[in-house]
Amino acid sequence: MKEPVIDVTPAAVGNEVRQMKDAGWRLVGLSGAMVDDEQIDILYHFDKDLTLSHFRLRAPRTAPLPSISAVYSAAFLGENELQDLFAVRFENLVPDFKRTLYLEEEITTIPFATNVKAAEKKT
Amino acid sequence: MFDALVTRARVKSPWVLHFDCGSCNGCDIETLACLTPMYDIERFGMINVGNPKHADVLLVTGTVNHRNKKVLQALYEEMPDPKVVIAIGACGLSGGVFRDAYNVVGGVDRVIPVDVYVPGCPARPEAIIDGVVAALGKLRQKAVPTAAGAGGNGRFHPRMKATGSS
Amino acid sequence: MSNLVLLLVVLPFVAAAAIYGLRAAALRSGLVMLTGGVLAVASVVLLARGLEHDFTGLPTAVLGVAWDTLITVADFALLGVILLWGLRRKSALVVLFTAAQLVLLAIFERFVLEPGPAFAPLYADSLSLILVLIISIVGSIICIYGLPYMRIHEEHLALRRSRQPEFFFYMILFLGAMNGLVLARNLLWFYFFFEVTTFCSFMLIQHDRTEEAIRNATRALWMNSLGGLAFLLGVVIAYGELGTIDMLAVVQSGSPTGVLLGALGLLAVAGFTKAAQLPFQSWLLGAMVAPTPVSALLHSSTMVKAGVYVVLRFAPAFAGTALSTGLALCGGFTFLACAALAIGQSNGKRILAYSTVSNLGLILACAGINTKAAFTAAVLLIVFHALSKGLLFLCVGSIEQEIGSRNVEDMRGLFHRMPRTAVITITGILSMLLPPFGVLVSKWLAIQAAAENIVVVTLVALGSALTVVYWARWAGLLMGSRKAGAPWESQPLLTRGALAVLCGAVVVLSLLTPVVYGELILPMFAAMPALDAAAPLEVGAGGVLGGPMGAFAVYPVFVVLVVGLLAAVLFMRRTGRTRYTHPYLSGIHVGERDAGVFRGPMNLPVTAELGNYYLATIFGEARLTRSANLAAIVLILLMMGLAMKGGVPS
Amino acid sequence: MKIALLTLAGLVLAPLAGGLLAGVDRKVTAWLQSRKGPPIIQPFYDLIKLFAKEKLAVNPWQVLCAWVYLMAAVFSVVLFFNQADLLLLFFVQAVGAVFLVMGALSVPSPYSQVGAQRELLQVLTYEPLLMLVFVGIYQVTGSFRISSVLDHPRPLLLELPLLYLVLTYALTIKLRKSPFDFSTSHHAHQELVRGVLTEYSGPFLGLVELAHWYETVLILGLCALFWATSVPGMAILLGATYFLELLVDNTMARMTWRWMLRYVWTVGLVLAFTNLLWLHL
Amino acid sequence: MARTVIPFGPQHPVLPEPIHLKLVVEDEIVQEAIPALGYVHRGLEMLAQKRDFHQMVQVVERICGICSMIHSLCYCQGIEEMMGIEVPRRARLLRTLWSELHRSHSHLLWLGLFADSFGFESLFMQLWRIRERILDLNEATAGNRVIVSVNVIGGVRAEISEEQQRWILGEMAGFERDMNRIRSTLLEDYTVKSRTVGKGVLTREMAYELGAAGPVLRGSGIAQDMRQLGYAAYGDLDFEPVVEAAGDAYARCKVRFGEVMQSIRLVRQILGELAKETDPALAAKVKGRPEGEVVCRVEQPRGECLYYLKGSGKPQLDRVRVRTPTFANVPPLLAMLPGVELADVPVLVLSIDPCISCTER
Amino acid sequence: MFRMTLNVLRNLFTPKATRLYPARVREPFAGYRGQLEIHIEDCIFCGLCARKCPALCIAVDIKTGKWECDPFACVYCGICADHCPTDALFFADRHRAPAEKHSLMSYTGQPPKKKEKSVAATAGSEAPANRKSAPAD
Ligand code: SF4
Ligand code: SF4
Ligand code: SF4
Ligand code: SF4
Ligand code: SF4
Ligand code: SF4
Ligand code: SF4
Ligand code: SF4
Repeated sequence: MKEPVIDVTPAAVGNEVRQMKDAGWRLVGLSGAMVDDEQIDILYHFDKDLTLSHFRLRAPRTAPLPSISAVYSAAFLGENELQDLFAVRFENLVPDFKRTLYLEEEITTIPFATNVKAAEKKT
Repeated sequence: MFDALVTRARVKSPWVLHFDCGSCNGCDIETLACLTPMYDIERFGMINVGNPKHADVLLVTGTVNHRNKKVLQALYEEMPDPKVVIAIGACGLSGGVFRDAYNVVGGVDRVIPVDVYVPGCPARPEAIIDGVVAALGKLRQKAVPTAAGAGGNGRFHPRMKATGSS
Repeated sequence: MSNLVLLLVVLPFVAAAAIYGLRAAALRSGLVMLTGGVLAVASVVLLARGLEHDFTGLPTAVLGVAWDTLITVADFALLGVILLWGLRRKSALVVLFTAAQLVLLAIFERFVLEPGPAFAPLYADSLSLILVLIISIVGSIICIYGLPYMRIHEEHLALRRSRQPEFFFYMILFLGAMNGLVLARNLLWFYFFFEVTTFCSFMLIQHDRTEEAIRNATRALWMNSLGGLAFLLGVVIAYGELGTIDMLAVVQSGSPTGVLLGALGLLAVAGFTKAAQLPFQSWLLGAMVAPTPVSALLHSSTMVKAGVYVVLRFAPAFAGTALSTGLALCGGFTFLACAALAIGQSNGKRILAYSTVSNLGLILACAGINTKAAFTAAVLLIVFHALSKGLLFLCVGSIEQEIGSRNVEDMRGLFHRMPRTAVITITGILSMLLPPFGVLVSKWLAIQAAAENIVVVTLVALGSALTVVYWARWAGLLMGSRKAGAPWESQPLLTRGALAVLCGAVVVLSLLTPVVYGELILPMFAAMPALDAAAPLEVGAGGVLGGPMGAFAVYPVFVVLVVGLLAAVLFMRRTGRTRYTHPYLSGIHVGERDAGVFRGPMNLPVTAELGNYYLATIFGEARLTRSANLAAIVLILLMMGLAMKGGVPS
Repeated sequence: MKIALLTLAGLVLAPLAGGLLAGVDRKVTAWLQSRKGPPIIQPFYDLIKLFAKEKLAVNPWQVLCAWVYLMAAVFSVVLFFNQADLLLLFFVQAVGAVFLVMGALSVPSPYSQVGAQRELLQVLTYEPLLMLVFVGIYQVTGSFRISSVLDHPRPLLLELPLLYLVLTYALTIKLRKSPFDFSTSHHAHQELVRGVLTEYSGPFLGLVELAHWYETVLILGLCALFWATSVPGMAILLGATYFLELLVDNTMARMTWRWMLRYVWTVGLVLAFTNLLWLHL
Repeated sequence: MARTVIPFGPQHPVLPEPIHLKLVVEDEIVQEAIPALGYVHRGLEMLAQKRDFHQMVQVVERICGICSMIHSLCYCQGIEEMMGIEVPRRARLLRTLWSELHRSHSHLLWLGLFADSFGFESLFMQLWRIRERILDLNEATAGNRVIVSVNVIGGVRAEISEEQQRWILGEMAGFERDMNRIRSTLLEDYTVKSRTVGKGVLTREMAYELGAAGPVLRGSGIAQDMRQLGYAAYGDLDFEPVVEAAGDAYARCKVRFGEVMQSIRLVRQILGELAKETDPALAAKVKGRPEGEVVCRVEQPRGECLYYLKGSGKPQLDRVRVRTPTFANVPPLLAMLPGVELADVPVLVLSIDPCISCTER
Repeated sequence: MFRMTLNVLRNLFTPKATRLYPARVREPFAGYRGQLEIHIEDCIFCGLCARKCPALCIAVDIKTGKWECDPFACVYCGICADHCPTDALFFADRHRAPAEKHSLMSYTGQPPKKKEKSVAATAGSEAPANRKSAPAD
């Protein structure tokens, strides 16, 4: 990516994101991608006056992650989507659709984590 | 005589319910365009009623997915007989370009019986009009299921012989 | 004849005393039913004897004491008791108004009143007779309904010691007092009975002795004491002008002076308080804490009618004066304002209460219009309102005992639980708002009568439209579906009987409107030379009530609508082939057909709750009451002021 | 005999006229939108079709209410043709209005319930206005009877022009045209689906539709009273009024009932009052 | 006060797309609005792992049928950036032209639906009638009315002949006249204004904080338009973002109306540039396979659209992630619903120009 | 309101915009991708169309000479026709008619005998993806 990418840790992401917000950055969105069978990349895209900047949070998919919905309330949609598609879990996410944002019971696999059954669905 | 009148009225007054069953909007806007001055399907007595209880024709666009299939089913059941279903666009017909996506069940006919299929991506308004005309032929044929089917009842329905279309 | 009067007025007093002494429930019930039966029969017989009675043959004394003296003593005693209650409740207003009455009465009796020409203290014309019928028949039905009601009521409250003797004591006592009131010709007697009703009402409102009940009862007491004071003052001033306490003499005095108009105005104000007109409506609203039979009997079908009765009685005396116009405006305004306030209510009894005040306002407006047509409208409205409203209160009482709420929102789909009561309630509600029911005939007449006065007719027009809102939505939400063959609700026989009889009476009497008019109301005008000459209506062929301004085809409308309704019911019954389905819930309904549940966010089931609009920002009490009261006070002051300025014809 | 004939006329001609008018309405609306539009007799096809559909309902009360609505509408038209009392006629049509609302309320469907509440607010809006129109007629002719209107030598329009405007407000509300089409609209592009009519279907919707035709005729009849002295005058008045309705329908957005209450009550009452006052001058 | 709970959607006549809102109203004032999505979710981002990166062009194009061409444009630009492909200028100009045609037809469609949301049927009819002009242009130039499929990686598939260019210019004149005729109704009519002015106000701060995009953001006074990034040929064109300050439904409507007029001006500029462009090349050659990560943004009619693409040298991409404008505008919508009248709910829902199909993909 | 009145009145007095389809059919624009068709005799069964089709709706069997396409799944994008080396695939400018039943477009032709090998070889190798990216028409 041509824009700056800042690596953040799960412990620090809340703080860092808040600093971005205080510095006047707009949260454009969140993207998720599997790095390998365990690790997930969560990218936070920020914009200020048409320039982009990204955070990269790399963590095991199954570990609970902190939600930034308390900082940017609009992040709830993106985080819920990540929960649906990757079965990651965000803590203190409001509102938490509990993996029902898109998915019905009929989908028993985790869409983007191939070969993993959605055991933890229905939490 | 009476039968003929009723049949004629049915064919002349198809009220449609349009359900966007997860379409990309392409087919929807073309369906909606049918209502507008250029195509004006009200010429055929068609009204977009938006309420299954008033509808005779169900227009379905889009791919069926696991969530909306329940809605589709419910809407179909809430329509009074006789009714016809038109599936519109590659998505409604088969799932189209998304056929193998994980949340795609497939075409409309996976959930409810479809009378007419209108291909296209999106199906252009003329194609939809053709589809409606074909559906009216079906409607003309539809004898009311007196015994069979959940909702069948015949008090107001003159029994009709399936006289074949047009 | 005199025996009948004794039965109607004195029997209830005696029976009440007996009931107070009786602790055995069965005996008490028997006595209540017996009294009720006797009253009903006596009233009918009295009617059968003719339309005009001048009870000259009445014994003037009992046990050697003159009736007049007896009444005077009782009066002072009653005022004393009220004063004591006032002290006990620490209500300065009650004490003030009652003490004022005591003093005024004492001065009047001792120093002012001089023996004049003798006249029989009781008198009945068809107006009185109509009220006697309502009191004795509807009142008795309500008392009888009260028997099972109070049993259950006390079960709910888990009282250790039944307080029913006291309850029925006041209920029955009240019937006698009401009969006395509407039969009185001597204004002091009139006043005495007026005060008895005040007292009964007070005792019955505070019957449950909850904090709220006590507070509201005290409010009722001071407002009605104010009315009593106004009444007494009116009588005294009228006596000063005319030198008589003969009601008929006052009514027929002709071309009143300003002072006399002032007196009549005071009497009207007394009527306003009793009829809970703006700005006195709050006591009636508060009275709804009383057990429902009380609301039905005192606060809708009878006692509050005493207020309009007073005004109607004296109305011919001020026909054509500014007082009359003022009265019409006050009444019309109350009609409108309380109809608006009713829209803001979800508590069934409060809706009924506001509607009662509103309708009484319409009656008073008619009294103010003061033509024969208006009078007819007023009397018809008294009759039909008493029936319908009595019925509705009983319905709400029964519903409340079954579902534990008097909030109309909780009555949604009541047909499911209480099909019979629901149907009766719907009938009752419709009888308040649609043809062919009697209330509508009176409204029709009222509008015609008011048509000359743009302001009053506008008030009435707006008011009736508001009325439609709160009734229609209530009736509609009672409907619902029920499984075929499910059993009807069980109810105590007396409850069911009372509801059925009243409901039947509403329907039958509506059909008989032309008869009621021809036989009861028309003769009344003989005694009212002050009013316009022509008969307002003629009973034409086929039950058409026709006048110069229009015609209401009672029988045809009745036949078409009722037969039509029955036909519709038949059709409905024959909808066996109909497929019953879910309501439309955007395609995501789940569960039972009639449950109205849908699949909401997070796939959770959500009930599609339903709620009426109470439009608090437009019709809420908080929004309206203050300004409405202010406006009413201004109107009343204006009315009094105009009246005092002396018989300026409007 | 005369009564019987007039009654028959009301029974048969009114729905024909109403249906035809609905057809013309749709055609002209289409033209105003540069569309071809359905055939003029389209409403009859619709009605026949509706009656031939499966009977679908949520509960029997609905059915009852639809019947009573129709009956009241028919009866008020019959009363009109028999030159009855305007107030009586008004009350009878109110039966229909109330039952329509009750039918909608009997169903546990938020759409029809909200529609019913809005319908009530519409009733609340037009009822007093209609009543004042009748009062105006009374003040001019000295009676509430239609017959006396017909006997009146001059068109009422001359004396009650503002009240005629007030009547057109009521007409617009009753015809469910923009800006007052919020309790139910002719099609369903509305937040309430079809409001009070959402839960009616098939033959029961047909009943309501038919009743609506009768009502249209009734209220246009009321309009016609304002130029009752000449038949061409009547025709011109009705034609112009109806065209104006269509124009208004096509040049205005749907408003909300809060606006309606505020606007129609003030403007309507002021107009009515002015007209009544000037009668007295 | 009595609550009424309304299931608004998924099938609802004023919502052309299936989305559900659980609305709690009292006296028709919205107290609470909770959304439920998933009725259009197909899972098509996953298809990137089943189709090669060329085929994906057609798939992303069908994320949404309204600004379909702009989706594929963004995707193609992302891939081109990743693979270092230089797109011929003619292709860039043509892409821009079709983008603007899409913007016009999308905005017209929206203006019509917006009119219908407050029950102005004839205005809806009028606007959709005008819109057919653009669809004819699409069909004549690209072979389909709606989903034009002109983009391929490296350029475009279709050329616009000179004759066609002249015709487009003529159509633009007619289009402009039609728009001017409708302007006063749409922007000044009393009934329209009373249904839209002051409805669903989103302050500048709220809009920014909630991450609003496109006309919603610009309607709240923030001049941000991804076209300013200068992608395709926008860098060569002269335009300013259309901005309104009020932040209400009316302001959003005004922005979109302004953008239609802006599109007309842009199309004229592009046609002028096209006439000057001499290189006939329409597409560059594509060699190799995409590898690396890229984030690419374009301005769709509904606002900023962001693609995150990740490839690892296989014919299939590892990840295609689309963050669409409606996705960004849903939180602002939810913020403006409480407190409004029920009748305004469709107006406000429409005012963000929702495209659920791209929100859920 | 006044401006809208002018608008609707103009509509009333000018010809209606409605195209009277199906009574009158408009001349299609050149290049409209109405429906996919094949001159099966030109097909060399290279399978390129099947591999390029984003909807995966074409099946080509070089052994039996069968070319099949599912018109219900086809999204009319024209990619297959773009890539067809012999231009056997083309688009008719009339939209595909609605159907009451699902049916496949199924054609049998003569697979080239001699060239078979080289075809297979090239198909298997990395085909230049964008060889024919110029407009189809
Ligand atoms: S068929 Fe094509 S246009 Fe229609 S919904 Fe599917 S992808 Fe969209
Ligand atoms: S529910 Fe009724 S009966 Fe029971 S205590 Fe309350 S008022 Fe009395
Ligand atoms: S409801 Fe919608 S479709 Fe029907 S007339 Fe009104 S705007 Fe038109
Ligand atoms: S916002 Fe909607 S119209 Fe625009 S690209 Fe996304 S889906 Fe298509
Ligand atoms: S909101 Fe826009 S994109 Fe979505 S369905 Fe409506 S018109 Fe189509
Ligand atoms: S047109 Fe597109 S979808 Fe249809 S067969 Fe060809 S490549 Fe496949
Ligand atoms: S690409 Fe052309 S030649 Fe090759 S198989 Fe397909 S149709 Fe036949
Ligand atoms: S080289 Fe490729 S494209 Fe050419 S004929 Fe052979 S398979 Fe077809």
